[in-house]
Amino acid sequence: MRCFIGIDLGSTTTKAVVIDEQQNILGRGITNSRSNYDTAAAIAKQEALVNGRFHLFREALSTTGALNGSLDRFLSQLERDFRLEQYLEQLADLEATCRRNLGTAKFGDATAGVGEALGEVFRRLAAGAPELFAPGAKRKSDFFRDIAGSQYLAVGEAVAKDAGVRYDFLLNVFDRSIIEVENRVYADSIRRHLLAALERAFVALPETAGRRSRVEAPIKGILDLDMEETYIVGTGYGRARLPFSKEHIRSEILCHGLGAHMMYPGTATVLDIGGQDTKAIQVDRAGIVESFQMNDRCAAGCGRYLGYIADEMNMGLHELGPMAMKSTKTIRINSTCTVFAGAELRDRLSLGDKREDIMAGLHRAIILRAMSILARSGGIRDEFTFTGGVAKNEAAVKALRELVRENYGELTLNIDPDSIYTGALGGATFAWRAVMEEGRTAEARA
Amino acid sequence: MKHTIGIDIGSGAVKTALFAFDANGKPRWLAKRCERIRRRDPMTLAQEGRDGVLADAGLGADDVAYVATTGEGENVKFATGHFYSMTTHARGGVFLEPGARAVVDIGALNGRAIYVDERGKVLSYKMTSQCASGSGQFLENIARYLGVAVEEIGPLSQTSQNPEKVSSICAVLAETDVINMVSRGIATPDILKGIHLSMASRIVKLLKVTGIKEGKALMTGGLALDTGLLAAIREEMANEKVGVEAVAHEDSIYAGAIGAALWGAFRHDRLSALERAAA
Amino acid sequence: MTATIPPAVAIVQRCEALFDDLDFKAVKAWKAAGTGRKAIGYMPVYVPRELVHAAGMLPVGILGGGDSLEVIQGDAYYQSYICRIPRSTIELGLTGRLDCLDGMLFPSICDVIRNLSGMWQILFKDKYVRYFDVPQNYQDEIGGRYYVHELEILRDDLGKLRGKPIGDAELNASIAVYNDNRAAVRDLYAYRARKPWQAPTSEVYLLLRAGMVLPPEEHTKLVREYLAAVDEFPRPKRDNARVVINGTFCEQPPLALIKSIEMSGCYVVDDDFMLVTRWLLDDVPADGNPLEELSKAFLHRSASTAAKYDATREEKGVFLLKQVKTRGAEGVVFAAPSFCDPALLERPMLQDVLAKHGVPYTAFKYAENTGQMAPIREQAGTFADSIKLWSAA
Amino acid sequence: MTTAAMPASVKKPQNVQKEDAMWLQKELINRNYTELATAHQMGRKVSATFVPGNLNELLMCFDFARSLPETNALQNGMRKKSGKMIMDAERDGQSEDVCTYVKADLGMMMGGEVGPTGEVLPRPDVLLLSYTGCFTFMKWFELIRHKYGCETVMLHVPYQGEGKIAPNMREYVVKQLKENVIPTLERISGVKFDIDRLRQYMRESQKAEEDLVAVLQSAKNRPSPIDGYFGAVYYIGPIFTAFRGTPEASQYYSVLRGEIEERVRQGKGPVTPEGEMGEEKYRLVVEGPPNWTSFRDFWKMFYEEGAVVVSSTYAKVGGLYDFGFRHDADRPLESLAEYCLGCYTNLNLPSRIDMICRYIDEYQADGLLINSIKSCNSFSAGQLLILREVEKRTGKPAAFIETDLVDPRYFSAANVKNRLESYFQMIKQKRTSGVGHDLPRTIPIAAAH
Ligand SMILES: Nc1ncnc2c1ncn2[C@@H]1O[C@H](COP(=O)(O)OP(=O)(O)O)[C@@H](O)[C@H]1O
Ligand SMILES: Nc1ncnc2c1ncn2[C@@H]1O[C@H](COP(=O)(O)OP(=O)(O)O)[C@@H](O)[C@H]1O
Ligand code: SF4
Ligand code: SF4
Ligand code: SF4
Repeated sequence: MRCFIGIDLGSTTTKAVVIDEQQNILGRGITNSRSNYDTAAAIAKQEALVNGRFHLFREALSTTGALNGSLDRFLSQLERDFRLEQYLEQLADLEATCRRNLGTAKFGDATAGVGEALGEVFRRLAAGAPELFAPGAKRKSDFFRDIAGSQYLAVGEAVAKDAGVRYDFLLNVFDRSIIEVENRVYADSIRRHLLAALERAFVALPETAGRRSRVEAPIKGILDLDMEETYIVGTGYGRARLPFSKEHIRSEILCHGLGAHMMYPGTATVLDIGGQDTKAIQVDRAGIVESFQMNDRCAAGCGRYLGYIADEMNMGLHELGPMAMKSTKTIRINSTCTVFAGAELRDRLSLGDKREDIMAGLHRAIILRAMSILARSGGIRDEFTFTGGVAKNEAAVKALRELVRENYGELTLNIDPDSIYTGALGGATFAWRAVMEEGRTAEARA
Repeated sequence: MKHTIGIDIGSGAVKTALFAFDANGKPRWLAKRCERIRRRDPMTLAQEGRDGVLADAGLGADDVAYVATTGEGENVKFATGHFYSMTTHARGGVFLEPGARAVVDIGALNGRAIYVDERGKVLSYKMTSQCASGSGQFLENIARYLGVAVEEIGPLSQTSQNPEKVSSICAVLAETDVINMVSRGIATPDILKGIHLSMASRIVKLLKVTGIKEGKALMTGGLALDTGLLAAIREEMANEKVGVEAVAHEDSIYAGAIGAALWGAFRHDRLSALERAAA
Repeated sequence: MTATIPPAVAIVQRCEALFDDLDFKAVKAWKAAGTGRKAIGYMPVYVPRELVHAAGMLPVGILGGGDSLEVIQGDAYYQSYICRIPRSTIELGLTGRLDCLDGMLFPSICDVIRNLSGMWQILFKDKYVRYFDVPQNYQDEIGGRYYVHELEILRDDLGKLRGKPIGDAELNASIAVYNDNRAAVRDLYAYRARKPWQAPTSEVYLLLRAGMVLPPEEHTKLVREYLAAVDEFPRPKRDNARVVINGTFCEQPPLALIKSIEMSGCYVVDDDFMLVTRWLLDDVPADGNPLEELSKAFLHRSASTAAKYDATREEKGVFLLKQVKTRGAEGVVFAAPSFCDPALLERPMLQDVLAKHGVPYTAFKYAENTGQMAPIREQAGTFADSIKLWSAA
Repeated sequence: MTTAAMPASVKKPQNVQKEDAMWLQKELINRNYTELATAHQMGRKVSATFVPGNLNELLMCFDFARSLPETNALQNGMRKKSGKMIMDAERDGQSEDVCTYVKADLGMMMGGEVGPTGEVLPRPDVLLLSYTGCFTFMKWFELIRHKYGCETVMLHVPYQGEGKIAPNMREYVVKQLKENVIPTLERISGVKFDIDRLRQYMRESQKAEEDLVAVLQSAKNRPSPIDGYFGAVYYIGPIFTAFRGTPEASQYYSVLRGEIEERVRQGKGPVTPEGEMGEEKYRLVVEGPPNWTSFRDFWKMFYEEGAVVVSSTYAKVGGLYDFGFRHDADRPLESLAEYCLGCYTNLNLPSRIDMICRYIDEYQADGLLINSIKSCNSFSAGQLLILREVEKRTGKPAAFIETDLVDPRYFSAANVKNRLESYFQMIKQKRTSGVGHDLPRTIPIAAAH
C-alpha cells in the first residue's frame, strides 16, 4: 500500500506520522532527537510504521472477529510484549557496549570490580524488565535512554554500595555507552520481535491460544504487506540536516499550520510550544499560514525550561503538571531564563514558598511568554489550537485557558492528545498533496 | 588562641574553613570541608560543615570567636556575621596566592572577576549578567551528555587539535549546537575545548573590564580545578595580550570560606575593641 | 484595643497603596471630584507640569508597570532588546488602565520614548498626544527661543483642551505651587542625607511616587507631614556606606531592589529617581513672563542627566560630583535599566570622572521586573563591605 | 557668477566606461580613506559627522576632510573587523546592550585608529554633532570628546513629532547653523564661509539626487533591474557620505543611471555577487538597516530564493529624495535645515508607516520584511507596530527578523534563514491558493475598549 510520511525532527523529540491514500492516519512514532539526526528520523519513521501495522492488525482482526471481546486486551498485550522484546535486545546491546567501553576506561585497579558490578546491574535490569511492561505499569518515559537510564541509576547506586565500587565509575561507563546504543537502528529485528511477542501474548492470555490460527493468519498477512514509503516530507528544527532533497523539506511553520488544520479544520490560530521554540501561527480556512511569530534567540520559557525544572526536582516531565495543579496560591515568576530556572526554584523554596505554588507560577510564566508571542503574531482567533509537547502538560493548559479567557474572552481551545505530532502530520499531508495533487514522485535521496 | 569559621554557601557546594590566630593575629588554617549540595538543604549542610571542621580540629562550638558566612548564607542562624562573596573571595584568594591581583570566581551559574590590591581589598569587579550563557552548569550538562566525567574535562580538552567554537549565546541553544557538532562528527576534546575557549573569552573580558593590568589572576571556585579551562584562559590572555598570569591553587574552591573566616577575625577584633571602649 | 499606627507609617502605607495601584484610582477619584476635570499623563523625566496645572488639570507621572504587571500585549510591540518601560506603558494603555488620562506628553528622553509617542498617536487616536521636545542648545536666543515656542504650543493645546486659554496669572500661580513642592522635596532630600536611617530611601521613593498621582499641593503637604513625623521617633542607625544612585531616571527599579541595596549595607543619600520633582534646581520667579522664566530655569538652572547634552567636556560629571560632595557620599552606585542606551553610554564617562576624583563606584543593570535580587545584593553588599572594611584600614 | 573651488582632491575625470559604476563607487570610497589618512600631512583639518542629515556641502566649504564614523563602522563590519573592535570597547567599559556602531568606532580608536582600508585615520579636529533622528549620536560624540578632547559643535535637529516640519523648527536649525555651527567651523578651519561656494555644491548635489531617484525608482519595473536594499546600499554610498556635492558624485550617478536604464531596456534583473539573478519570484519592501558582518550571506538568502527587494527605507536614511526633496541653492541654509529635519529616522512613526505602505503599493511588492537591528533603538523601537499597521493597511503579509549591524554575535544564519524560508513559502502558498482571506482578525478584548 502507498504510504505518505511526515517527519518532524524537533530539538528534543523526533516525530513521524504515516497516512494512507485516503489521508487516514495509520501510525505515529516518536523518539528522542539525538546526536545523530538520521538515526532519529529513521527510528521515528520505523516506530510510526510499526504503529501503523498495529493499526492494521486491529482493522484486520476486528473484521474477522477472531478476537471478539478481547481484541483490545490482546493488542495491548502484544504491543507491550513487543516493547519488552525491543527493550531486552537494547539492554543486551547496552551491556556489551558498556563492557567494551570499560576496557578503554582508565579506572586502574577498580576495573575488575566495576566489571563485576556491571554484570550484577544488568542481571537485575533484565530481571526487572517484564515488570516495566506489565499491564498498568507506569514508565517515566518511553525512550530507551530514559527508561534504561533511570533504572540503571537506581540499581547502579545500590549495586555500587553493596560491591564497594565507585558509583561515579558506573555512571561514567553508562554515559559513554548510551550514546552509541541509542544511535543504532534495530530495523531488522522488527519482524522477529513481533513474532516473539505474539508467542508471549498467547502465553499471557491463554484464553486466546485456542484461536491461534485465526489470529495468526491476518497478523502474518499484514506483516507481509508492503508499506511502501511513497513520499516523505521532512520538517522541524533539524530539517536541514535530513538527508532529503529540498523538494522534500517544508518549513516547520507551514507544517504546524497545516497539521493543526488537519486535526481541527476550524483552526485560525495555532500555538506550538516545543523544546526550544515557541511559535504562534495564524492560518486561514485552508490551513495556509497568514502570519507567524517565533521567540528570538533566547530560549526562555520553552519546553526545555520544564526539562530543567524536572531535572532539578528529580521528577519526570509528566509529573510536573499534576504537581502544579495542586497549587492554591499564585506566585509570580518573572525570569523564565531556562538555565536559571533551577536557581529561581531554589530561591523561592528557600523563601518558604510551596513547591506546587512555585510550579504553578512557572507554568504561568511560560504561558505568559507565549501570550506575548501570540499577541505579536496578531492575537488569538477562534478556533485556537495548542500543539507541541507542552500541550501535554495540564498545568500549562490550565494557565493558557485562564489567560486566553482574561485577554480574549471565551473561544474554542483545541488540544489533541496527539498534538505533539502536529508538525509531522502537516508534513505527511504535504507528502500526500505532492503525490496526489501535484503528481510528483519521490526523488532520489540527495 | 582565637578561632574563626568561614562558611561559603554556593549554588553547587557548601565549603567550610576553620582558622586559628596566634597572639600576633597570624592565621593558621586548621580544617576544611566541602560538600556538594546535590538537592539537599544548604542550611543543614552548613551546620554539618561547621560541626565537621570543629570535630576535625578537636574543638567545640564555644571555642569559636566568629562564624562568618558568605555566598547565599545570609540566613544562617548560628552565624555571627555575613560578608558578600566578592569581599571574601578577594581576601581568600590573596591568602592562597599572595601574588594575586585578581580573583576570578567561576561558579555554577555566575562568574565574577575581582580586581584586588595586595591586601585583598576589592578595587573593582565585574559579574556576568542575568543570562546564564557560558556558566559552569552548562559545561557540566554538556559533559554529562558527552559521557565525560567532571575530572576528565580538563585533560581531554587539552588534547584538542581543532577546537570547534560554540556560537550560540544562549546556553540552551548552545546545547543543541553541541549536539549538532556530535552529529557532524566533531571529536569530544574539540567540543570541550571550544566551550572552554568561549568561556575563557568571556572571563578574560570580565577581567579586562576590571582594569587589571599585571600580576596574577587566581581562579577560585569549583571550575578552578578544570585544567582545560585554565589552559584556555591562558591562551586567551596571550591572544589578547593581557599581561596577567592565570593561576589556580589546589584549595581554590575554599577561597570564599577562607576569606569569610579571615574577615570574621578582623570584625571580631574591631567589635571587641568597641566593646572595651564602651565599657 | 488596637495600637494606633504611627503617623509616619500611615503616610508610607498610603504612598504604598498609591504605588501598588496600577488602575490609577487616585486619578479617577480626583477627576470624579469635580466636573470636567482632566488629567494629563507624562513620563517624569521633565515636562513643565506648571502648564498642565495652570489649565486646571492633573499631571500624572507614568512610570511603567513595575514588577507586578503581567505584560502580554506590550511584548507584542517590543523586541527583547528594548528596555521594559515602553512595553509596560503600552500594556497599561491597551488594558484600559490609562483611560482616565485625557492626554499624554512624551518628553525628549531617548529614541524609544520618541517612537513611543508615535505609537501612542496610532493606538490612541482619540487622545491628545504630544512629543514634547526640549532644546539641547542652551543659548537664550537660540535654544531658548525654540523652547518658548514649544511651551507656547503646549499652552495653546492645553487651553483648547479645557476650552479657555491659559493666562499668565494662572501660570504664575502654578509656578508658585511647584516652587513650594520643589522646596518640600529639597527639604526631604536634605533630611535624608543628614539622617538616612530616619528616612530610608524605600520610603522616600514611595513618597516621591505619590507625587506622580497626587495634586502638587497635596503632595507638598504630605512630604512635610512625613518629615515632621519621622523625626519624632528615632530609628536604629546602622553602620552603612553612604552612596548616590545614578542611572535610574527613566525606567524605575523594583522597590525590592531599592530595599536590597539598603539591606546589603548602603544608605542612599542622593539619587535620580523621578527627576521631574527636582529638575529645576531653584525657585522659578513667579512674577515675570512665565514661559520665559520656565525656559531660563530649564536652560541654566536644571539637573543633569544622560538625556541632556553637556555643552563642554568639562561639564561632564560635575553635577554628580556635586551630589557626592554636598551629600557626604562615600561612593556611587550606577544602576541602569538593561538596554538603556542613554544611561549605559553615559556611565563610562561619569565613571571616568569619579575615578579621577577618587570616588569609588559600582555598577549593575536591572529591569523594572527584575525578580532575582541575589546578584544585586552581592554587588551592592561587596561595595558596602569594601567601603566599610577598608575605611578603617 | 562665482565659481566655487572644488575640493583639492578632485582630478579631472578619466574617460569612463558604462559598466564602470561599481568600480567608480569603490574608487570614490577608497579615495576618501586615503584623503583622510593624509589630511593632516597635507595641512587639512578633519571633521567627523553622522550620515543622516549630514552637512557635507557645508563642511566642504571649509575644506575639511570628512570622516563618517558610521561608515567606518560599517566598512569594518563588512571586512569582518568589527567583532574585535566591539569586544575591545566592551572591555573598556561599554555595555553589551548599547549600539554597536558606537562600540565599533570606539574600539577602532582604541586599536590605533586603523581604518577599514588599513590606513591610520586622523583624530578629527571637529565633531559636528548633527543630532538628527538618533539620540545615541549625542552620547557617541560625547564619548569621543571625553576620551580625546576633540572640539564638538552641536546642531540640535528637532524631531518631527507631529509628522511635519514646523517653521519654528526650521528657524531653530538655521539659527544654530548661523550662530554656532558656521562660526565654529570657520574658527577651526581658518577658512571664511562663502555662501556662494555652498550654493555651487548644492547645485551639484541636486544633479546627483535626480539621478539617484531615477535609479531607485527603476525598481518599479518587472523584473526590477536593481535590488533596492542590498544593491542600493552601494548606490547610496557616495551621496550619503563625503561626496554629495562633488562632481565625481554627479558623474557616478549619471553613469549608474545609464547602466540601470540599459538593464531596464534589456529586461534584466539585478546583478548579485554571484552574477545575474535568476527569475524574480518575490518582490519585497524592507525596513531597517542590513547586517554588515554577514552581508553576502544575508543577501544570498534572498537571491537564491528569487526574492528581490524593490524598495527599502534604509536606502533613504540619508535623505528622502524620492518624495521630492532636493537641495536648493536658492535657499541654502533653509534647505540644509529641511534636509536635516526630513531624514527618515527623524520622521514620526505614522509617517514611516505611510511611507512603507506607499512603497508596497507603488512598487507592487508582495509584502514587507522588517530587519530589526538590535543596536538601533531609533529604527527598531516601534517596528512591531509598523509591521501590524502595514499588514492591516495593505493586506500584504509581513515578516520580522532580528540581526545586528556590525556585531557578528547577533547574526544567527540558521535562525534568519528559517524565518525567511517560511516567509517566502507563505507568500507563495497564499498566492497560489487565494482562499480564505475573509477571517477577521480578533483584537484582544481589552485593547478594543
Ligand atoms: N509527557 C509530557 N508531559 C509534559 N510535557 C511534555 C511531555 N512530553 C514532552 N513534554 C514537553 O514538550 C517538550 C518537547 O516538545 P516538542 O514539541 O517535542 O519539541 P521539539 O519539536 O522542539 O522537539 C519538552 O521539552 C517537554 O517540556
Ligand atoms: N574537578 C573539576 N573540574 C571541573 N569542574 C569542576 C570540578 N570540580 C567542580 N567543578 C565545577 O564547579 C562548579 C561548582 O563550583 P563552586 O565554586 O562550588 O560553585 P558555587 O559557588 O556556585 O557553588 C560546578 O559547576 C562543578 O561542575
Ligand atoms: S541563557 Fe537564559 S536568558 Fe540567556 S538566552 Fe538562554 S534562555 Fe535566554
Ligand atoms: S529606560 Fe532608557 S532606553 Fe528605555 S525609555 Fe528610558 S531612557 Fe530610553
Ligand atoms: S542607534 Fe541607530 S541611528 Fe543611532 S548610531 Fe546606532 S545605529 Fe545609528
